[in-house]
Amino acid sequence: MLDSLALAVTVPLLAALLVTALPGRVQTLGVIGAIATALVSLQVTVQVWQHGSLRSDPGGWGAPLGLALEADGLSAALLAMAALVALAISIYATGYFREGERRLHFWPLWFLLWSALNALLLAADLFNLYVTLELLGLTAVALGALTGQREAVAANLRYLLVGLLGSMTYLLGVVLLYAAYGTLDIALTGAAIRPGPVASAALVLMTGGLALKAAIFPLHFWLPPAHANAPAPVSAVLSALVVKAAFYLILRLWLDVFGTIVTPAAAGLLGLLGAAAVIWGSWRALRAERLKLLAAYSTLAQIGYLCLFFPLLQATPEGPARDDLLAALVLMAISHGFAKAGLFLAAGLVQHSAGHDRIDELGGTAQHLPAATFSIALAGTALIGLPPSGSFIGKWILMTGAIETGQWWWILVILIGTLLAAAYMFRVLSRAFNEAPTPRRFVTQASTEVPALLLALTSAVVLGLGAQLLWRLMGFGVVA
Amino acid sequence: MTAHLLYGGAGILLFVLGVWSFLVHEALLRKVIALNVMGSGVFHLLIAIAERGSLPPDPVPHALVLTGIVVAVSATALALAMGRRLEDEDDAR
Amino acid sequence: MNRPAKLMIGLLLCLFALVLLWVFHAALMQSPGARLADLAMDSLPLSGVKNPVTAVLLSYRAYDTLLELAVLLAALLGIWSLGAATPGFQPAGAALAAMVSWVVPLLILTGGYLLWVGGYAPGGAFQAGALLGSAGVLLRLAGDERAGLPSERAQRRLVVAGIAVFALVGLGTMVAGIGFLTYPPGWSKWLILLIETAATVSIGVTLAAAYAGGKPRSRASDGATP
Amino acid sequence: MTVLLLLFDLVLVSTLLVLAIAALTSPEPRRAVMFFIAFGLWLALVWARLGAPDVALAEAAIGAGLGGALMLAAARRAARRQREGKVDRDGEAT
Repeated sequence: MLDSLALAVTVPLLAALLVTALPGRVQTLGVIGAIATALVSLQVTVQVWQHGSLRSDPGGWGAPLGLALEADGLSAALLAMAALVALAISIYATGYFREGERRLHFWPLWFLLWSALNALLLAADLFNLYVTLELLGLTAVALGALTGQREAVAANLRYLLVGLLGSMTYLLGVVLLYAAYGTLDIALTGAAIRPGPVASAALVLMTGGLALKAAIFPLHFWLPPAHANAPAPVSAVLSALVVKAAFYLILRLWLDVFGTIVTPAAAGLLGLLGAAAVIWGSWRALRAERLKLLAAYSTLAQIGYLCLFFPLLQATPEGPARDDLLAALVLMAISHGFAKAGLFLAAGLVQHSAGHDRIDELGGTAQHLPAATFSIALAGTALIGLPPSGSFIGKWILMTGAIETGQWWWILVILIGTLLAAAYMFRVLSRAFNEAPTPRRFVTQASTEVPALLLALTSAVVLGLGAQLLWRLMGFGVVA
Repeated sequence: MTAHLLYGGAGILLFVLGVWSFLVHEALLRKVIALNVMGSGVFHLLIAIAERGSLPPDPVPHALVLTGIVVAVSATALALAMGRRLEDEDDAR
Repeated sequence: MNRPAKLMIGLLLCLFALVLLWVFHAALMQSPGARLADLAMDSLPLSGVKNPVTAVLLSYRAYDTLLELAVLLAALLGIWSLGAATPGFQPAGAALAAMVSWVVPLLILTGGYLLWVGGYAPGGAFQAGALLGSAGVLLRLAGDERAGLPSERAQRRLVVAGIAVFALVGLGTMVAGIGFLTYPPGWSKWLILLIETAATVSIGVTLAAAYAGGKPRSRASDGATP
Repeated sequence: MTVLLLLFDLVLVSTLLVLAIAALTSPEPRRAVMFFIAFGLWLALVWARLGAPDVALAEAAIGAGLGGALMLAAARRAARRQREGKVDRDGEAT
């Protein structure tokens, strides 16, 4: 009897131990470990697809005394996204960190981060979530500082301190809940919770702490320098997965712990912050001088879109309409994950080839790096939300929901954000194509260019066409 | 009841004092101390709620605090090492 | 930061503290008392140890502890990735050296005692590991650049040993069909002791290496480094 | 008797808070760390009083002991840099 949930956490953990203990074979072990981890993660998704939610009790005690691992449609979808994105990043990293010291440092931390990510997505216990958050935070910071440049270390040190402030605040919320309800299990706490000062304070503390980690406006100040200065594969994982994990946690808590006590005002506030993030992030992306900085600001905007779903979810009663909204949220999060990972990997190729990533001087990139330019264009399709990308469907359902709940003002925000996104993506592409593209070879270094291309292609085409599978995975009726 | 409020209240005050110091001081070491005091506040709150009610006290919060202490010292070590790296670079210039 | 801003932050935080105190008071009022405590005590005979805190750490919530060891490892790997350790302090004078040569074995012995006693009295892997770690700190203060630790190659193996044993025990019980980290009855005491022993060594080495503050420099006596 | 015990608790807690404030407000790095270590040890004492000897032991060894040792090394460097005029009193590069 194999427990696929526990395997999804322990396999990357063991891979981390192996690459730490045997630094001589780090590259080979890294590829094997990445494939094994992706397989066990996808195994969880397949089982959720077949049987619905899964739950396992490490230690066999069961809640409330023991702690549990749980996978439902939401976590299974994100787990699959993380597996595919992380596998692509791993293959890219074999080409990116080809030799030298940094390779020895990258792989162990990378597998620990992957393990933390899977553990966070599967956790069903509020304190266990705190431990996974810290593991994720420390590994992300260490990986982000791997270039060793002063800006990178300084930016990631700030990220570390802000992250610790966030997780301590989260933990205080957990302690208040434990004081009042005597349990740490998510489902049991959600069943026991009653409206009152304790529940409200815990909601504010936990959401606030996680908002710092998810870089929700106006708590986003640390993100652009930390993400823009990390090595390309690390930027990709930070933007596509790590920030998303903190956001997932907010969503999980609002649905499963605080579902009964969230007020329209609280959801509206989160929506308002999301709207500000969409406009501010897109605007700064348009003004950014460097490609990686542009990508980092665009992440702020994308997190903003996800926040816009909260007021609509709150206002929509249980039923197919709410299911559609929830699935659309996940679809947008996944599309963005693939698109942003692809964009950062392609930006890394550009930076490597041109020696810089200043947007104004990208002339002729298309000529030298056709595959990277094509990846940027495809990722741009998903970031703008053009059909047939998954974010097109996501935004469409978001706007429908806004009309149906009478909150039409969010549509304005979405339109402005989309126009700005189109502007910043076309700005990059117009610079890249300003010389006649006469590519000699489409792909020059397969191990780095193909992963970027596949990620971008998934975000722009596959997710849009295969969106119905997501509804099926989450156990909802197929969208009309 | 009064004693629990006293001890728990001290935990909350430590947390808030830590937040205050974290926000107003710039130097890395002071921010690290502030974070550790914040953490100690939360841990102290856990110990205080473990003790109420029956004897012997609730072991679950005790174990959580033990875990928390190790996590806090790990983060402290990493933050200070990063700070030292920055100082070394400043000195080399 | 200017004065008015600091004052503003102070005032807001005072308000924050008052609200939190009120909330905590409310939490105490509505609480029916610690419910998990009784459950934890009732299950104690099944856990294989007599110290309830050890039971929580290594049986009820063992998975938490596994991830916590990973956090410690992540911090050390992060520190190593930042560069080589700084040179140690000047070699200690005769008096300090004599004291250190007495205290270090004492710390290691006490660590071993705490590890053993953790099954039924206050103590356990973390306290024991911390004592081993502080022995390393003392050695470094006395002038040993590498805090008494072996070569980098050996250090890498020692720091992963604790998690490796922990995770392999978990996988072993899973493959045996009882479930991840679920100890078979009768075996719990020894499996917990095995995990704790490996964890103690790893924690001690990790803490001492973290104090050394960087990747270990190689010495001529190490032979070839990996 | 209960009043006396409450008074005892009050003294324990107020000493704890005073030590914390001293650690947080003293501008000299080494002194701040010294106060922090004292705070950690006192906290361990309070936890022993609250029936948590395991955690008290860990806090004294790990939180105050090793955490303090790490900070002390950082404080020694900070003090040296202050002396050499590389940074001002707030630790900002000059």
